[in-house]
Amino acid sequence: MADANNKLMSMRDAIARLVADGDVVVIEGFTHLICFAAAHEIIRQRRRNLTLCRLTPDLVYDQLIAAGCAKKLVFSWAGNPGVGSLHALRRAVEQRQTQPLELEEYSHFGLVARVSAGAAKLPFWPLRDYQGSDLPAVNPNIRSVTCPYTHEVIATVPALNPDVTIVHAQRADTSGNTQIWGLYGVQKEAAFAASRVIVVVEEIVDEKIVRADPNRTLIPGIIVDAVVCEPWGAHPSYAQGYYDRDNDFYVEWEDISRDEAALAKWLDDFVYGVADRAGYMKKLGEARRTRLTAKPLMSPGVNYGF
Amino acid sequence: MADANNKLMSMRDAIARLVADGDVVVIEGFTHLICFAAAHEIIRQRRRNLTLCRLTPDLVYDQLIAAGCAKKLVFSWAGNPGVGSLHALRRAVEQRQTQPLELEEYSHFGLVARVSAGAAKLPFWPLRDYQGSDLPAVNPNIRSVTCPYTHEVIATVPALNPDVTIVHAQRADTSGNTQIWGLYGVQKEAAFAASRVIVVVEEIVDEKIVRADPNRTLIPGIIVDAVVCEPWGAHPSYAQGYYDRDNDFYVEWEDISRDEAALAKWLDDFVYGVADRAGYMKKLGEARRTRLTAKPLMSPGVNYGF
Amino acid sequence: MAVRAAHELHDGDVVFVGIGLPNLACNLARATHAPNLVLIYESGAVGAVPDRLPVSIGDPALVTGSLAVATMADVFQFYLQGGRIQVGFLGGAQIDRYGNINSTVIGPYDKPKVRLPGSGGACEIAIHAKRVIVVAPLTPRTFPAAVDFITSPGLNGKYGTRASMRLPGAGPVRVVTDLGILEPASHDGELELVAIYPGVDPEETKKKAGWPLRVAPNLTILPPPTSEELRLLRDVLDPNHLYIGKRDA
Amino acid sequence: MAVRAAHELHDGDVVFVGIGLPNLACNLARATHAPNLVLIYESGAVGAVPDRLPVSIGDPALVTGSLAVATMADVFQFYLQGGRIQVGFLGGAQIDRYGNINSTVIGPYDKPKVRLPGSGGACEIAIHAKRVIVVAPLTPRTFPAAVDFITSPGLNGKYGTRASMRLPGAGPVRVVTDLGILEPASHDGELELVAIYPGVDPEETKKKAGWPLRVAPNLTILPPPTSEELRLLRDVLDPNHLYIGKRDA
Repeated sequence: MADANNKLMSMRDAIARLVADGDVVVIEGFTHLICFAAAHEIIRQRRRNLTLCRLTPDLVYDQLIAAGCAKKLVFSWAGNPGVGSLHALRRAVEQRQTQPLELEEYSHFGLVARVSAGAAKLPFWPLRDYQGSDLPAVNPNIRSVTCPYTHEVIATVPALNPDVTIVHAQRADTSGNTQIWGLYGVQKEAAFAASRVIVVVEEIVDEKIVRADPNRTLIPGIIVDAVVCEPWGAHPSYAQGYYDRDNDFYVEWEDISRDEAALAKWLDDFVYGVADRAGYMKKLGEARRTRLTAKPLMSPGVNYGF
Repeated sequence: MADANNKLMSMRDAIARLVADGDVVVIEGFTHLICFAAAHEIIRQRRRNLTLCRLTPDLVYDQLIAAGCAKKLVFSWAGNPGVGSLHALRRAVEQRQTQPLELEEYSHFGLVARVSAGAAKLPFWPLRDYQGSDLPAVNPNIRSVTCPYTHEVIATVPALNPDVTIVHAQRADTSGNTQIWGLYGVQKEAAFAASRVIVVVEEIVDEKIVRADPNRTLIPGIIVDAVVCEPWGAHPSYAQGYYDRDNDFYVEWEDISRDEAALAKWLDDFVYGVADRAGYMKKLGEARRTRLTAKPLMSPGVNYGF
Repeated sequence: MAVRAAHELHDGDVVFVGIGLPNLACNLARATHAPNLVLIYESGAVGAVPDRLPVSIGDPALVTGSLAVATMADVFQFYLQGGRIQVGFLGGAQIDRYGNINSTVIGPYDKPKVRLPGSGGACEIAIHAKRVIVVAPLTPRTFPAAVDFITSPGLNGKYGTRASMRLPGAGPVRVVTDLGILEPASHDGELELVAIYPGVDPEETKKKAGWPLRVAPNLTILPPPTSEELRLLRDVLDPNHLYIGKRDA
Repeated sequence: MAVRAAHELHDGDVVFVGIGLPNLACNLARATHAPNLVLIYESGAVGAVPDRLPVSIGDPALVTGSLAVATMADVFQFYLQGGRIQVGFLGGAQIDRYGNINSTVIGPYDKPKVRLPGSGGACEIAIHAKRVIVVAPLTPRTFPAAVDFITSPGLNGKYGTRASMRLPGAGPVRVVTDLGILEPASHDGELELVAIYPGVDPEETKKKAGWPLRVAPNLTILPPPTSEELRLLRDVLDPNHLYIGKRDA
């Protein structure tokens, strides 16, 4: 990047500069910190033929699939957590359209191992998994090595090195030093595995805040290309300490996504119909915002003195 | 353990119950949080034929070697950090006594990989390392696998699963839920890799303190067998937020360890000659204690609310 | 089912918990006979004490006040593969006579009639957890003789036995249904009816599986849930009856 | 040497730092031409800004006020093996004509005359860092034609060239000594004298290596340290002259 100390840009610019048609894209966050704001901007900018990778496609990829951005999906659990199905995804798979969605399927452990290998720049990762399962039979990328010590056969998965990883976080400085608390998911591994990294945060903080508690930093600025400040950017997922998960919306999605027309209208209203995240939040309404805003529950500090 | 909620015991009991002659022992901590208190109790209880594993043997293993506790050393950098040599270790290697010390040598990355494999209960760990080095020629445990995807030859090291790992930390509750800040080293991996885990802390805290900031917990109580409260237990290394590294002692060790008689006298005075850590600290004197006590520099808290 | 599932848990067990009924069963067990149960969610929350019934396995209520938060790499490598998990709960769309579980597709994989969510952590939980407890309603549709796709290995099947595959965990040692409990026979691992709820007819129950369901000679009648258990479930743990109907309790 | 080493660093470089002179060189570079240097210590401190000269690479002063603390598994796997480190500093007891470094033993490995500390992170730094800068005094003892043990690979040797071994980093591209600077020749990777300090005699210098040291045709005379550089080193960065004598500056 031009200035190592200021990578701040708008979501529009970040997506325009760093996400291209045909890219392998990871928007991670396991239930926590899923960057819907970035997905919506990708939809607005009409990116196409993306290979979307995530443990849990969740609503965020169901929306990208419905909007026609996806060519392929790499995943390990494709449901609506606590609710049921992802209907756009199911339609794409069950009633194979003109251009069907390609699937590459793992278990959670397998996909976690793939991003770990990618982050470590190893070509594969070993794991004790898949014995007795049909998964290897439908995924030729699940292979094995023989241990040079015990001669056991150990399963392997190939490294996943996305063109771009988008990570949502609570806060970062303008250099991209990013701090996360609450659930980590595979955000760190996904960021280190990528060629380009976009960090989207609830708050930009002074470098002093980061340096006051370095153990909270999950992603160092040296691997970050763009920093976007997008409050509520993870809604309807959540950001610990900022806002709660919007479980009602996850339930509403069942009906919205079940009906193609309703889904198209939702995209028109909440994605195409708004200019940016601020517009989305305005449309969402003050009441929901108020209901979801996190209550304060501060942790005590620790002593870094010596 | 008898009571999952109270694993508290004295260092004497912890070593007596959990460290046996001939054990493979890991006392980790990279410069930070090295548990000298446990090593001194092992010396007092005259354990023998131990296989000692550590990235940096440091003074802690130089003392165990001098006291005749060690049969074998597994390591990656055997110096006195910032000072020079570990003379007890050098004597054992250079002027092969009646019972010479066996050495198994890696690089830091290699040994980090060994404990990572141990923690993951994998028989080996792959790493891109050792090409062009003589290390594999002197260590038959450094081997390789062929990547099932790229067919590259990747180096491997075998899992290290110690009988017992001793971890020093800032604080834990009585169930062994252990919180560390500052340098992590390989404390987490070494603990998960072990059959038995002893956690030694500066402070026992109420479970509420742990639960108030769960992201600080590095080692969960479910893998811990004993919790020992031993303030200043890491001296002359340090505990971030509690006391500084005693660099003067590391320098003094150069002369003490160079002379076998002086080293024997030091062991008599500071290890055999005291009953426990309290005795050691008393002998060390108030002045040094005061000089090393950490100044307060508290980090701000974060919001765990939702 | 929640009550029966709760009874399968021992005090001090480290449990890999899913959402819904398993979560409810764990909380019931903690509130009754197993106060030292340690709940671990694949999302990384360790020792969670949720102050509300979590709707997703990543609910913030699982993090706040927990003992530790682990990266998912640590959860799967150090906790699960590391052999630190005693109990795993699994459900599924199909469970066959040997406890193999399908949560991937109904119909052929390439042209599925129904595309299910897939494995998530189920495959590795079935392999590594010391004991697996399966919870599912006993119907011919849910318990066919053979599953369309093996997502998670059971006790026996086309790939061999757990012993021949050297799987670290014992697999599905208990299947808790709405009519009774199935257990694998020691000699061949086939699930058989070992216990029924009061008032359930064993002959009727035999017809609910897609294979000739064997009934254990020592078939036991399970005691009904205590009033205290029912009170906890209905008034305290699931006041909005999100997961329990009358029968389910 | 500290000043010369500092000149080898570019602004924005991510540097894997050792203790002593390299650390001093990094701080000098940060104070002069490379304010955006990011210092990473193998101990896990990232973006450290030590307010005192650290005596060990795990000094608490490296943690307090740093940008991040990483586990050592992450440091070696994600940062170093991950290709995120531009510059690595190495020293050694012996450096051969191809930049192979020995920090393991003097004499045979099994019966060493001197047992040195060993690799530490040196072997992997030599393999993965994009550029390696070696700092050592130029004497026949330190620069023999061949080393007793190859701890860290240089540019060429019995195992092949870096290209034939497909090593990710460029290896020791610069060797900073007390008399001048050595650089590997592009055709065979042999270290040759490319620059000397003012007042140093190249003919004398040639005798300081254990092999016939080639002198580059375009041998340059290095400018003396600026008074500002000397002031920073002596008064600010190393006030107690722990690492610099007069000559070393």
